[in-house]
Amino acid sequence: MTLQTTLYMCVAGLINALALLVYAPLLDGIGRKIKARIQRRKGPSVMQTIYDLRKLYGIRAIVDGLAGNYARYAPALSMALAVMAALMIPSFLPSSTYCDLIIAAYLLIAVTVAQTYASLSMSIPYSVIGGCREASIMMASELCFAGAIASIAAAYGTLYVWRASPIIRLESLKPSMIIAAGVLSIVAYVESMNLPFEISEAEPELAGGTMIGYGGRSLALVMHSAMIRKALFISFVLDLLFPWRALGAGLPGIALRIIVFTVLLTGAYVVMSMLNAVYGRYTPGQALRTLKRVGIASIAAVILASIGY
Amino acid sequence: MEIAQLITYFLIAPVPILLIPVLLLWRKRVLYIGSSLLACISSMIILVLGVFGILVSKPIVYVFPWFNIQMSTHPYWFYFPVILGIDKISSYFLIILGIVSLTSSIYMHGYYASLKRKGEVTRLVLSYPLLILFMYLVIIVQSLFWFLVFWEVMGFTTQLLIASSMKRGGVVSAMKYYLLTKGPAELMIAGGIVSIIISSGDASYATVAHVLKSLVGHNLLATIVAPGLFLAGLMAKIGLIPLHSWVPEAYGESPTMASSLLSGAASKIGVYMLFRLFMYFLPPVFVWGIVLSVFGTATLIYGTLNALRQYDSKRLLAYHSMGQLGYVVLAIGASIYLASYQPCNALLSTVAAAAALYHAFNHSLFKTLLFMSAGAAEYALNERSLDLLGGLGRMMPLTSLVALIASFSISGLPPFNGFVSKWMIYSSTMPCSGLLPVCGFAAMFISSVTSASFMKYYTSVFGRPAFRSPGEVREPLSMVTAMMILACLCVLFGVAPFIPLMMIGHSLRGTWLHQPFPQGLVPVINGVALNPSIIIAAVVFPLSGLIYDVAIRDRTRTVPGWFCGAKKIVARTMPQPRHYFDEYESVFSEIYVIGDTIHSGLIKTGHFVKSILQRKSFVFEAPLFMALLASLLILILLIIGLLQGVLPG
Amino acid sequence: MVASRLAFIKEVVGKPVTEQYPYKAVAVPEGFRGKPVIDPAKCLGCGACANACPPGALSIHDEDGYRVLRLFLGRCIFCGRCQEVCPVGALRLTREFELASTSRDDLVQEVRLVLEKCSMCGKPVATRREIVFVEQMLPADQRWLVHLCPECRALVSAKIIGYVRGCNR
Amino acid sequence: MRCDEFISRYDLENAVCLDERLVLVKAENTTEVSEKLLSLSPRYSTCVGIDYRPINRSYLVHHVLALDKYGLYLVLEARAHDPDPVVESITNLFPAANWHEREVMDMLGIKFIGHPEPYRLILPDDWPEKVYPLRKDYPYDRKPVELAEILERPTPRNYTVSIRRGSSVSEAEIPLGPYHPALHEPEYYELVIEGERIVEARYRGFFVHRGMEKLAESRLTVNQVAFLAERICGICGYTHATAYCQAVEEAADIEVPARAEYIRGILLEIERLHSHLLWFGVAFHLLGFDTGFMATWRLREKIMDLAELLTGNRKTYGLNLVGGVRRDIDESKAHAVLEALDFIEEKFKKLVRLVMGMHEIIARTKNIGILTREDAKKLGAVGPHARASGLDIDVRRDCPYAAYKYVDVSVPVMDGCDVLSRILVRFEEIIESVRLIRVFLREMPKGGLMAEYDDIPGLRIGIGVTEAPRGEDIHYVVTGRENKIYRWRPRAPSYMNLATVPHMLVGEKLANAPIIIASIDPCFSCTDHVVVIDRSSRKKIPLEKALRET
Repeated sequence: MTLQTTLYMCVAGLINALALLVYAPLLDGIGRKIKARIQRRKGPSVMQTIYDLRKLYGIRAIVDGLAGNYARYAPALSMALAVMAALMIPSFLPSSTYCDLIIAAYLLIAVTVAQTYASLSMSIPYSVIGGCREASIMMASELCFAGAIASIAAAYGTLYVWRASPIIRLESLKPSMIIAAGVLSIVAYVESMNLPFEISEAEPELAGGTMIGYGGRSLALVMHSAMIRKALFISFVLDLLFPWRALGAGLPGIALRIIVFTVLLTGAYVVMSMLNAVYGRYTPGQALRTLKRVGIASIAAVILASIGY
Repeated sequence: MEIAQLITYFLIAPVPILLIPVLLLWRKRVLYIGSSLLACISSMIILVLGVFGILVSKPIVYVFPWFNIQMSTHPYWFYFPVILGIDKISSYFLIILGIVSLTSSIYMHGYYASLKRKGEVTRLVLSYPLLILFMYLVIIVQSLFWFLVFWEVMGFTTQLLIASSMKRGGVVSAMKYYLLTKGPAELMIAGGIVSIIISSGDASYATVAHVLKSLVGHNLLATIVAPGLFLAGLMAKIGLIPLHSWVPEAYGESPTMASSLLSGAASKIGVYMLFRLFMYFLPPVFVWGIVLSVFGTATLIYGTLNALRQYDSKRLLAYHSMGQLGYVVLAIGASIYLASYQPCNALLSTVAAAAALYHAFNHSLFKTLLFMSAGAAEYALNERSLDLLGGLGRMMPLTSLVALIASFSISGLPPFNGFVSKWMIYSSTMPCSGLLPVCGFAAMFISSVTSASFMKYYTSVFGRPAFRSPGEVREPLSMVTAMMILACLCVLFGVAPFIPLMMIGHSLRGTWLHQPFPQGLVPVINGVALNPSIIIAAVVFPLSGLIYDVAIRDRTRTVPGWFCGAKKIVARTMPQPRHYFDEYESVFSEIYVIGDTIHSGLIKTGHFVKSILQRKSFVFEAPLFMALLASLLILILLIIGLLQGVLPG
Repeated sequence: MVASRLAFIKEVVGKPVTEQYPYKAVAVPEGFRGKPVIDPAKCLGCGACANACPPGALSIHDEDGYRVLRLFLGRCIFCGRCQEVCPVGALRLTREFELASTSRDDLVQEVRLVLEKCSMCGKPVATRREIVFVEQMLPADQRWLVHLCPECRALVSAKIIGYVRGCNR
Repeated sequence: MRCDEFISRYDLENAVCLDERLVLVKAENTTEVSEKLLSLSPRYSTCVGIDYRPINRSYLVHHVLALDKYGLYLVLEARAHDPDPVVESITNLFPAANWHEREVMDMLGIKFIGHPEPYRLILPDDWPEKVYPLRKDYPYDRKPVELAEILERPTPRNYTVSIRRGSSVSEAEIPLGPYHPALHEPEYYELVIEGERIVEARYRGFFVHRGMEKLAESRLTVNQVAFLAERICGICGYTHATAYCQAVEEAADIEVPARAEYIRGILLEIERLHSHLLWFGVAFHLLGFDTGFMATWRLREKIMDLAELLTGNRKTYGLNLVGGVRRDIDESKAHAVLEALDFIEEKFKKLVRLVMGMHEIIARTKNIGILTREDAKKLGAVGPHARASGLDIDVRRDCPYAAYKYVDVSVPVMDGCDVLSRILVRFEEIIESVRLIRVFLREMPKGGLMAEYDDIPGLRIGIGVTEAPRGEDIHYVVTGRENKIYRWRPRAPSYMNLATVPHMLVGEKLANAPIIIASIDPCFSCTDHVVVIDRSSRKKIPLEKALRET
């Protein structure tokens, strides 16, 4: 790998990270707007989430006084991890060509893990229960996620995202890859805290759940990193599903990619918030059971892929 | 004089550790300082020897000439000289042993204070140095026969160490260990060794390695029987299912240094022998690849999922060390599988082997560290149940910091060391066909379970508010130092993987892996190998530090938690760690069923142990078992002799 | 299943119903029970409303020659009983409901009516309006009685009766 | 059956008949009589303690029992004398009497011998001993003090209900309330959980005390109390007002004109529609299904507009006076109502059909929060809650009043005993009340709105019962002299239903707790209104001690 490519990777990664820092909250705002319109409300402006974050960043950090030391540091860590993931995972620009599935997956999970450690260290029962639910969901969705990744790796004999994508190739159609695509999109939906899977912050019983121990700037950091992670998860799935190389190389290709990617990402958010609006909330048991079914499908995908289908 | 020659004279250097028991004659302070000092020195020597073994090019071998039992000259009869020596692979494990024993010896000094029972210190001081010494000997011995002998003694001392706190639990688990790893397992190892010796005609590693390669394929004994028996025995030692049931008790009940030493070093000796057997003695045999991968996968699934259910800090860690060793064994199996199965990329088999060694090292580091942190918690609150621990984060900031690092490492979070080795395991198992992708998938899924279960461990020990204040708790300097060393190594091995990879690259020479460890695994920029974890570390640590510094540190306002306006005593409203993942366990109960059936079978063994225990103390049982062992050994010899007669070649 | 969700979206979706309330006025129907207002021109100060008012938002008392009817909207429950019982329709409920105010005094209405003094003893009898109102209900020859306070009225009428009986000493 | 027949059939000694549906039984030995009455399987309705000392130097305790299948109410009278009034407790015979008797203990200081848990129920823990706010010699505007010495006093263990099944090695208590997103009014549930499973549930209520009874008995006149009664509850206020007026009308034998009764009926049903739609919204919200919540409340808005059109106010209608109503419904209004009803019925049916097709909603309500028929009967559950547990009771049919005398009401009953059947019962009721409103509007006779009557006779007992949206709402009135009320005791339906909640919570998952609590459509302020004002700021500290002690 030459020096120019390295430089390009760094620059592209930085651009991606900066773009996501702003665009992820905006996407959240769009989602809120869509949901409001489905509920026949006018709803807040799409900038609302950004306003909220700006306000929260203005307030000094607040944290549960009885929590462990780690809880104070966690927001910073999760934010840093989110930014790292943004640098690694190709989103707007095809940044790092050697970002492999494992690293991407681990970085995406790491953000959640860093936050869950914190919410379990709080002295507030709601936060702890929320953390338990978060962890359980993570374990269950990781079953599906690992299955999808393993099947992709087995099917194309590589771990590099850019080599594996698009995982569904019309010239050589593999059933396992179709399952994997489905599983991936479901996991992305679940991991980005949508109903009916949004149980770790379930307002009726947990009164905010995992976030409850934080306020002000630390809350802003936690929320912001969660949004970035959500956007990244979706862009990771998009990277794998969409045939980016068909867009061609060079500047026009990149420009085209930026446009297409933005459209796809926003579209994904619109669809997700529409689904979000027409579902009730699962109990943890139901959510896990649903994910278990998906997990079985993903196991099937792995087995199919490993025997070459 | 050449350095290799020089070192041969130092092979005996760690022996002075045996002086430790003499210190019992002096006052307590002398004993405490002296013993840990001596242990440290000899651990240092072990470490140095290991490093030299890596560095020097020629293998260091030393044969005791005057120790040969000359027998008659019948073709099957042979002689066993004592051969001590250090080659690449053993030096790698010497380094592991050195680091673990060094840190736990430092830790020991602070830990003495929490040994209150009568005679506990004495028993510890008697058994601890012996264990270290014999582990050392088992590693450096180069003859299968003497390996068996030292192995026996090591097992015996291990058992003494486990039972050194004469608590009922400890003694029971010691008996269990005894029954499982001494009774059947030792017999199998003995059988394996004997059949190897018979088929190869010599006991020295060099010859064995040389001869077996030629035999495999057309000699049933050398291909199936010998490795099978050997493997079965080692499985018990490492704690693979179904021979695992001693692990949780032994690690859980024994004093902290014992458990850290056991899971940190003793289990690695099993791995060492496994590695030597399958990577040095035997050529890659497809069947063994499959067997090892399957057993490894089964163990990591079973161990980790059961760890999720535990609420006793040490037992949780014990189950996890089962799981992590499962990863190691899976990697070894994968390496054999890849080497012997054509469609796969042979380069990956090297990666897998490297991953095995790497993960073995990492596991020694963070598991020792975790056991030490659990020991520190026990030291502070004299409590092991996660339900009742808590709030140590405020009282023992350093301990909580290192425990956090260890938890992140074992969960495989980038950029810590666990991540790199796990990453290597996945990237060698996943992108190929057949069995391995399924194993890799299981491994990756399980690593998330690991992280969840360490969320539970860390937060319930160090995170939540304390239930009952332990008064003035200070973390002894020695303990902190020991843990700090390990934590630094965890970070170092994560951030700079090329250090261990360099060692591993050396150690893998002499195996049947032909191409050296590939730099190409990680992207190379202008010839510089660039591992992602370096980048991640370079971004995450400074960035998070910066954010913390700018946004949070000085400006944080701490407020009391919110309980819906019902002000409560915090301790009573906290959910209990033992119930954290109830939902998950009930939904995924199917996975548990298999393990539970195995376990219930092993419960019976436990009852048997109890019945023995109620009759006599385990020590008196030992000779009896030895006699039994010897007689069975002879029996097996006869059987195999007959077998040889029957078999071709 | 997906079909049902889509059907649901189709069912509920439509143009937003959010009302930009403070910026856009909200229409209330005829007969809405809003803020009560007292018409000082009509009020007699008879106190029937204060009598009927459940929360005691309407109170009545005399001070230096005046009768004061006081309505405190802070207590008012907008039941409209006052409107019902008022003999002259001086009290009626408007359709106004935006009563938020920064000063308590904005919620108070007061009517001060001149009190008629008893033509004999000079004690206050009732408000002048009330007296006028009663006068035109009475036959002409009795109207003068209205200007007396109850005690004097009793005294005078007793005297008259005694005089008629013709036994005055 | 008329009550004189009733008395003659079950020859009850010293029973008199106050009017055609109210029997008064003077009992020397309460338990004996009530044991005899058990054979009629009565439903315990309420218990009223009266300070009768100004009249005959004794206290009266009136247990009101409902005999649904006869359409009768039976008042069981027990006497107690100064200085320390004592009567027998009948809680062992009627478990539902538990709270009522404790309330009388708190408010009038009448001791109940043999009460299983004679703890303080309503008064705050810092209320001084031996101060009984509902006694006649206690001025209504006095506030108790002496907090200093009270804080010394060990606080009584006053969880209202505490159910525990199974045993748990390690327990964690999750406070649900006093201020919690799931509860829209200050109440306190303490859930002992293992992981997600609730193993024990404790309830503490009566935080929203407003001292209405005392106020009504001391300061207001008969017609003013009607407006106070309407303010007992923000949702079902009109039914309280109606019940009160009916009680007074019954006590004073006032004949309400038929048209007024029809108008009352229409408004009651409109109120029921409003209340049920509101509940549906809340239920959907608690199930995390906010779109359904919005959709339901859009329909509710229509009902609010109707109320505004008919009464001049969105919620507190303020239309009742003793003897009739204050406003008429003319043709144009009737027409508007009918139009709105068509719209609402059509939309709502479609909405519910769609929601019932959503698997997660069904999964979260089916077989959740089971209350068996036996428990429901034992604890005296009322209203849709009871009907969902298979108890076929509805005041509108069993003991008809207002316009229900003239039409027959169909009562939906389900025996799912779970949250789902509570939802379905309420759905059926919405459809039914739409039908009823149509019938009422069609058959409404011409005529006056107010009955002509002169002064209310003193010391007459009257009971007004209505079927509130949440169940039987009973107002007990003893009229006083010079146009006042001597004793007024309203009992809201939630008072009976709240006692059943902990029974439903135990063994469920934590995630289901909010919807289970909401499934009885609890109206806390309804329940809590009946007590003397206290300073809520003081309440926490002793509650703490109570919590720590248990």
